Amino acid sequence: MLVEFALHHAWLVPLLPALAFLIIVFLARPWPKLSAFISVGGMATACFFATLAAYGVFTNHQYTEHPLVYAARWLTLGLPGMPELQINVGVQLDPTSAMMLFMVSFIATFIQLYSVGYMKGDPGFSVFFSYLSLFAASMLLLVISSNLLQMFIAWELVGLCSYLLIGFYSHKISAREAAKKAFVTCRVADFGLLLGILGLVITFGTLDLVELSERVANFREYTTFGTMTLLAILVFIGPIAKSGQFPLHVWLPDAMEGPTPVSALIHAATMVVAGVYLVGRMLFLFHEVPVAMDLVAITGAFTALFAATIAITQREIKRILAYSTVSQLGYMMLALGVGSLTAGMFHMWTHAFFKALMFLGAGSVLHALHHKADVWEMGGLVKKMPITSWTFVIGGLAIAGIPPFAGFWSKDEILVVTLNGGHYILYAMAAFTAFLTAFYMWRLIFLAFYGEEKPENHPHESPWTMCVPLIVLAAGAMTVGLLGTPWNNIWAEWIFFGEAHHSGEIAWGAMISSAVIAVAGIYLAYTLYLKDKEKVKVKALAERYKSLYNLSFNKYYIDEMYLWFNHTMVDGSAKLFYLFDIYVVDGIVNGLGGFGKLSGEGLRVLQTGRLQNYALVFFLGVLAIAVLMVFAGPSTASLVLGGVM
Amino acid sequence: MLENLFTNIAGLLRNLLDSAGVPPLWNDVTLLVVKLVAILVFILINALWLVLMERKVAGYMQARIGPNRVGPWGLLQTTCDIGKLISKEIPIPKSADKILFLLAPALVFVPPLMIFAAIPFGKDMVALDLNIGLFYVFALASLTTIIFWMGGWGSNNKYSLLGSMRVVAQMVSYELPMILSVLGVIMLVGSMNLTEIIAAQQNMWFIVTQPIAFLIFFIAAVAECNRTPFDLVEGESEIINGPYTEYGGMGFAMFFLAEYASIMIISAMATTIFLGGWLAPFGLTFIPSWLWFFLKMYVLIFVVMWFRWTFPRIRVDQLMGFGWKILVPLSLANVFVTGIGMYIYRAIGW
Amino acid sequence: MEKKISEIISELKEKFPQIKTSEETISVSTEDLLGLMQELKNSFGFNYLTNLTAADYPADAKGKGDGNEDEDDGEMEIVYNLTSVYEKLYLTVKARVSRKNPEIPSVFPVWGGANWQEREVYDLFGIVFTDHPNLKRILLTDNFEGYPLRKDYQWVGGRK
Amino acid sequence: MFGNGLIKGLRITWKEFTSKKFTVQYPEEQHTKPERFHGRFVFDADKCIACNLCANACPNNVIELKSEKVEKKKFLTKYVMNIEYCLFCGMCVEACNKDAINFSLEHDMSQYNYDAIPLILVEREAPKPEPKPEEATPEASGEKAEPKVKGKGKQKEETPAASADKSASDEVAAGKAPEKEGQ
Amino acid sequence: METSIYSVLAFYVLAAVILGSAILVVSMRNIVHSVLFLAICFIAMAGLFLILDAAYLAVIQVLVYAGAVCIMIIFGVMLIQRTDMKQSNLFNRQTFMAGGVVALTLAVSGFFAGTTAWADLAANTPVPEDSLGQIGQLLLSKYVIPFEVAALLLLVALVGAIVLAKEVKANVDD
Amino acid sequence: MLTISLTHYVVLSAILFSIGLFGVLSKKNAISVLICIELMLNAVNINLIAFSKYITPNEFIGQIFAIFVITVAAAEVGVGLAIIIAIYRNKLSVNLDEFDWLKW
Amino acid sequence: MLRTETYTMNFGPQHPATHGVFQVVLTLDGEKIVKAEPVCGYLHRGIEKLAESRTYQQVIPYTDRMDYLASMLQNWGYVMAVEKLMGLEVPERAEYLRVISGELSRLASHVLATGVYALDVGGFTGFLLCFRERERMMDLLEELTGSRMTFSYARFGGVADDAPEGWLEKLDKLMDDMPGYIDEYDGLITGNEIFQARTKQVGGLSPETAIDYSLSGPVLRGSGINYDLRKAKPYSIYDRFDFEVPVGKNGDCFDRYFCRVREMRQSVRIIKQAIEQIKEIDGPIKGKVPKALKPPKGDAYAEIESSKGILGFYVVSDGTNKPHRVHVRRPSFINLGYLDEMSRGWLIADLVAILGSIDIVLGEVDC
Repeated sequence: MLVEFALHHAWLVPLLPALAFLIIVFLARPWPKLSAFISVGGMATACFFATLAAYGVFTNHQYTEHPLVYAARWLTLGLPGMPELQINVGVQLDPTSAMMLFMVSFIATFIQLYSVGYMKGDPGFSVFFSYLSLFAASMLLLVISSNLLQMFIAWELVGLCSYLLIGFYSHKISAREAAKKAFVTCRVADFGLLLGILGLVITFGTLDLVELSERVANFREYTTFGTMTLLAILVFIGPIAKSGQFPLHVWLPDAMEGPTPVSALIHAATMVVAGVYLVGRMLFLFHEVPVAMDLVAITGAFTALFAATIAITQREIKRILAYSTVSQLGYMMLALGVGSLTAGMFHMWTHAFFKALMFLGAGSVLHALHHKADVWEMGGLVKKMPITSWTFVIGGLAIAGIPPFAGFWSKDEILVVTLNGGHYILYAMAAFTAFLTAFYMWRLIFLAFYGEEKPENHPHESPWTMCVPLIVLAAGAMTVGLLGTPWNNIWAEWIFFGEAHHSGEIAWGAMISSAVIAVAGIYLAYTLYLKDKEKVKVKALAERYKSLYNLSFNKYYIDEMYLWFNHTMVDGSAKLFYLFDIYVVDGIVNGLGGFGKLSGEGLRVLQTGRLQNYALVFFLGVLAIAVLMVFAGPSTASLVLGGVM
Repeated sequence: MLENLFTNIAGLLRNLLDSAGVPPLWNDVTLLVVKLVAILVFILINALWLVLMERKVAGYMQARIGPNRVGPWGLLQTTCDIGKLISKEIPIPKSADKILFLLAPALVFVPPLMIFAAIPFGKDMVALDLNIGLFYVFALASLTTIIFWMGGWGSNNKYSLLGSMRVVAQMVSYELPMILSVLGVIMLVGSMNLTEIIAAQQNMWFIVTQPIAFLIFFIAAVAECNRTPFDLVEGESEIINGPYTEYGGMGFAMFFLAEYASIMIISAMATTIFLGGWLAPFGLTFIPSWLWFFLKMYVLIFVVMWFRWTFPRIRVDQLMGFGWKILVPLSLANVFVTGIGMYIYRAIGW
Repeated sequence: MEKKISEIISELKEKFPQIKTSEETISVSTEDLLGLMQELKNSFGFNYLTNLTAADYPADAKGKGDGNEDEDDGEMEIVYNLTSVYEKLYLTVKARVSRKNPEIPSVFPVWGGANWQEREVYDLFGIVFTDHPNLKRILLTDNFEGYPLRKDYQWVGGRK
Repeated sequence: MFGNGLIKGLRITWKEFTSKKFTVQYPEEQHTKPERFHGRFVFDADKCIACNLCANACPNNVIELKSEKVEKKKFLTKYVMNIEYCLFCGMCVEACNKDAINFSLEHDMSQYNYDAIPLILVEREAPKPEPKPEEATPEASGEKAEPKVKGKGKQKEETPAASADKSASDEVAAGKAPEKEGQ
Repeated sequence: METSIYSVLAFYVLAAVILGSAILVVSMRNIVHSVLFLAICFIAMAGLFLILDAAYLAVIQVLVYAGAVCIMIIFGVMLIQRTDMKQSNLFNRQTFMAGGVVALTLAVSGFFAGTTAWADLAANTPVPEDSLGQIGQLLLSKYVIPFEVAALLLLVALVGAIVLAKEVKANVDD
Repeated sequence: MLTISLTHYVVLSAILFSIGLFGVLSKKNAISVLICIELMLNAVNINLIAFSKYITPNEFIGQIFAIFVITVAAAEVGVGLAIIIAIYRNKLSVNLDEFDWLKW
Repeated sequence: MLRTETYTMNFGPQHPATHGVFQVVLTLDGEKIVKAEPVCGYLHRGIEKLAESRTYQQVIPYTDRMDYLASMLQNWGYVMAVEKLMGLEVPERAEYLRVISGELSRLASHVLATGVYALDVGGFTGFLLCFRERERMMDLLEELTGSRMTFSYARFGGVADDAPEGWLEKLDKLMDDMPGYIDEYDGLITGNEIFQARTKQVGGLSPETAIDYSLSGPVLRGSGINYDLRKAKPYSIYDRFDFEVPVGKNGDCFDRYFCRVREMRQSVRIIKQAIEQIKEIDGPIKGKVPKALKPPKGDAYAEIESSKGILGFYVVSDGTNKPHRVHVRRPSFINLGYLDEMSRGWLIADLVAILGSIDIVLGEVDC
């Protein structure tokens, strides 16, 4: 009965964090502990409901075919000559959204718990929790949206929270800049998404996902293939920025200026995958347009490789993780682009666990080292911070793709579907990315946790509120992948697009090769960074390929390119418009003004400035109109009045 | 027998008039007038008695015994006081606004009288059973503000002016949480009829289901009738006596008695809305319903007095802050929580 | 650190050679007064002006002080009792003004506590404290005539 | 936290509400007054030798005393206290060597008329042929136990105090103290 | 529905009170007295609403107009108190002109009021008993957007009034 | 003349409106003008409710409209008074004759 | 630029919260105080002038009438000054009696101050309950001296009378009850949140200002200055008792008030010790005093810690039996001198709280 209740009241899940947000903002703000309690409590309750709802969905196969949708009428818009557009607010529960609902609320709960320890003593403690709650609320709203407009609202709310949380340390200039950057970048892309949504509305006349998917399937009744292509690409622009795809990925690494739990929650586990989720949700649209699919796949693959090459040279721990995130998001996009919702979502699912784990681990390290971020300055932390280190290592194994950790299965799934789809170049890129991933991630681990201890550091293990999430997530990173092993692919039975995957033959070759690639990457990292105590080889390599190294270290100068573009193009055109404005527009306006001024001088006498005088005349006018309307009839009156006007 | 004492009297009167051949409409009007007069007399006598009760309570709480000279246990004390006050001259300050100055004490009893007409004192004992009874009560209660203000302004005294400014500010800002707190009850009952509100408490008093609302209502009500700790209006150590500073004789007495009348009103209201009105608890129906009503009312009156003789007075900015920053959000939250609770209650359907 | 009162007095004697001293008491002229007081507060920690009052010594009165007696009208003496709150030292400073022209610099800039005390002395003795920010009558009404605590003040009225 | 102190206050008032009252119903029941109570003066004219010590000790000139000379001895003809000015400080009682003036426990001294305020203790004509006024015995000196001892001591010093000049009061005031050592 | 003599009587009495106090509101020389007559006018109007079977509006009228608006105006009067209170509410220079316009307005509107044939359905359709519930239903369904807009308006007015009337601390450069 | 028809109410409303209008046009005191505006709004309310009763007794349109009018009136008084107070602080006067800033 | 207008309001001389006949001319902006000008002198009786025409002995009753709430201490201060002038010795038993009666008087004064302060912030019950205890003390003092308020108890070189039979036991009983009573005040007044809200952070006074303005007593100690003459310069026999000096922290109204409450407990301690010790001492209650009280020419200044602060007597002798000049350093008067600055920017209600926390007695202010 409780499951039933949860299923039919899934809107409670976003509502509870939203309530927590309101309560904290309006009532509990002066009492940090109370705020944290409300926030975590709200989140935990939401997680409870989400778990129930997910349980409800995953025990009932009917929802895979027919999502559970219930909605309330919000607006009815009607324009003359067009069919009435009804906009609903509602909940759509199918396995995909149920999985997301569970994942987001679960991870958010633990990250909030983690934040209790991490943010202790911060002056903005309560505010931070209110933001986290608001974020969770909007993300969950996004997940359960049954409707594109609702989803877009949540999408923007999520962006707002991201902005608030990145800029949380608003006393730091870099944080403020990063927040602005994230906001602006996302806005640029959201414009595309908004256009796409509008286009969909105009074309198909509905915003409900279910209805839309039905109509899209028969899109030729409504529109042409060209339009569809355009729409698909427009819709894809939104996820490009939100999920940090090339070339709009630039905000994501900078977003690490926010507190670490934020990085973990937003920029690794939940918000950034919103784009992937959106693409997954809209896969029925992309599916109709092969060009768009290819675009998605290529963007994903390129982003994955591109980000991985940057990550190998970065020095800051969170930055490495950030580029790794970008890279993994590229993986997911790749999977979606080759048409496998299963693989994409599966990677998203596993990635959420191990990446959140790694970010939290990084946060724990930073917390212990008083925010010293450079991995070269760490070392040997495993002795002082065993829990953090070992959980981090688990995360590293998972992301590198060592069986049987979670990342292996999902990554393997992606590689397999890429290969099966016949995208060999993409496969090669993905495989190489996998190698790089293992390399840079273990580079990080070897540098930070092993090797010699640095005497100037005095690390210590973090409090229990920080350790418990780490352990739980580590357990997750070890096990959640088992849902989707090729032998018993429960995952694919539930989450798929089109036809359900049948766990048929096992692609042993791909599986073994990806494991080997991972091991190779780790071994390379081991030789370069752990065995070689003086790091001679590394330095020599960097010296030898200095230009390449610099290119990678400076992130291919993409930020600089954007800057240059802004400076030259935008400023130049602005100058041009300025001149036009000064001479042409102002000239006209001033000329008219001069005329007005002269005539005004003449009429000035009539103006007494006294309100009651005006009112008097005004009422005389009203009387005149009334008399006119009655005695001369309304049409004459309007004629006369029209003349006066 | 006792239970229907008053209804029987009313019925008797009606029959008497009927048999005398009075047309039914006039009959109604006569009865209404009789009821109203009875209420007026009741309020006045009760207010007199409450003054004595206040003095007794104060005395007892201060290790004294209070008035005990006039009549047995001092029962006639206030009567004598009123007699004295009536016989005194009402001094009118030279620069006072005479119309307002004299009108204010004359009008001050009108709103309480009209409010009491709508309160059910017992089973079938209500002079005016209004559909929007609760709202009617609040509407009339808000009128008192003007009257107090008239007195303060008319006195043309700076202390009075300050006092009347405080009256207006305080009453306006505490009316809001008071009404909002009752909203929860209205939601639960689905009606603003006081009789129905009482009937809805047959099983459980609303003080159980709406404890926060009761608290807010009671605090705001205490503030509404300017009692300690919210007696800034007449805070004698600050602004002497506020709006009544210049009043003497019967003018003062009217204000004084009106204060007790308003205490009675808020206690009666709280009883009706939250304490089950005339309903007998634990099935103790052998005590007549109207007696229950008065019992509950007097308990609340005693609590109000108890407050007065325990608490210091809060400051004017704290008063405003408390009203706007704590009570109003709290009452809004209460409405919200009540709504959610009702929804869940219905959704789960216990 | 801690100084005996006698040491302080001898130190003062070096700085202000004109002053007359006895045990715990210093007599000073009106010119030196402000300088001495500032010195006392700033260098010796006499941060607390306990008491400030005056006494009238007319020429014909018996209790005429031991000061100079060439003024035919006598003198008035202003007495300052100083305390060092932290070091628990006590010192009395006396200054004399002539009755004909009773003027003395105010010590209000040194101790805020002199404010009302000087007003009181002004009110009852008529001694003018120059540079006092608000030298008005304090106990008596503004239109009161005469200075009641002077010995030559004649009071009219009262019970027979 | 908020509310605790309020509830505690309510509890205390409730406690007072139910506990014993302190009120004394004045005219019916009265506090017992201490022996030393400074009430209305009582005067034993027989003891008085009209030495004027009391009048001089008085800070406020309350005592109005007249005497005539009869047979070498002073005879008290008038002893009026302008009680409206009296501070009830007890200086006169302390000054009296003969224990002639004393406080009583009578405290209600309000009068309806202004004229009635002065306390006329003695007002009489001086007798022409005066029989010798009897010396007060210690036993009859008053209702207090304490002054008995005082009276005895005072008799020794009686003679020097006979003159009525101002310095006498000082002497007596000072001289009274050692007597008490004997108690 | 039968209109009894009492309701006719009540109408005339209330109309007289309303008009009389309204005239006094305008003609009083002391603004405070004006406000008081305004309150009386409002209360009488509440009575009129009762005759018109609009009990809810009658109560609202008392609560909002007599209880809040009047008090707010009183507050305004108090905040700007002048010593010459007795001459605080005078007529201005265009009084006669205004009188002319008003007479004209009255003539025109009276003419229309008198000559229009109003559809009088009252005789056969009584007002439903549960008017309050129905108004509530309507407000939150059919008229929900105006309702919300009104709420917004009130909020904006609240904020605006606070901002406007807020005491401005003396600046340093003042 | 024993029934009260709609005309009665309309005429009453017209007279009340005219009184209010007269006040608005001819009073010096800004607050007084505000008061008179309230009178005019009330005149409108009488009309609305009378129409509601006499023409559409089952639909309550007039009553709902009146509710909105009351809301608007409350807001108007609040803002109006705030403006008057602000002006008063500037000019130390509420005399409308002295406010001729509406010209340039 | 928007502006507001100020107006003047006469707070007193007939006002319930001025504790007597005292006026503050307030300049107000709304309810906020812009300027508060104290006007005192309504009760001025010229005691200093009167003293010049009285003998030394006759001045004692006049000192009663200054701080009539703790007149025992006033007597004591004056007597001490004259004793210092004449170099008189005081017998031990008399010193103990002075300490006991003086502390009892201080207790009575503080009890009243506490109660009146409760009344000032609106709590009437606290006021009357405090009177209940004060009544018991007054009864005891009446038994000792014969008067309820104007005791005139001290004499040069001693006290007027010895303690009557059984008096010390009664006093001991009262002192046993006293902590319970004080707990009651703590519960009813001190702990009350409304009371704290009214007094905490109100009328703050920094230690520097407190010293600069010569404030004394609980007002000074409330600001955190540990300066109590009984400890700083132990007069009489105060060095024989074990007690503490309560000191506040923020110098706000609450601290000043709370200093008094804690001082009451200390007074109880002192009295209990004194009762213990006086039982051992049997001796005269008056020292050897010359019959003609003519102090030598010269002056003397003596100060004691009265309930309101430092009470100083400056006595000048010209060799006759009448003082040439008597000046009283009245703590209430000097403490009141800072009222204007202290109350600026607060509300009227705060002025009442501030005035109450200074604990003035108009008889002393106006002298």
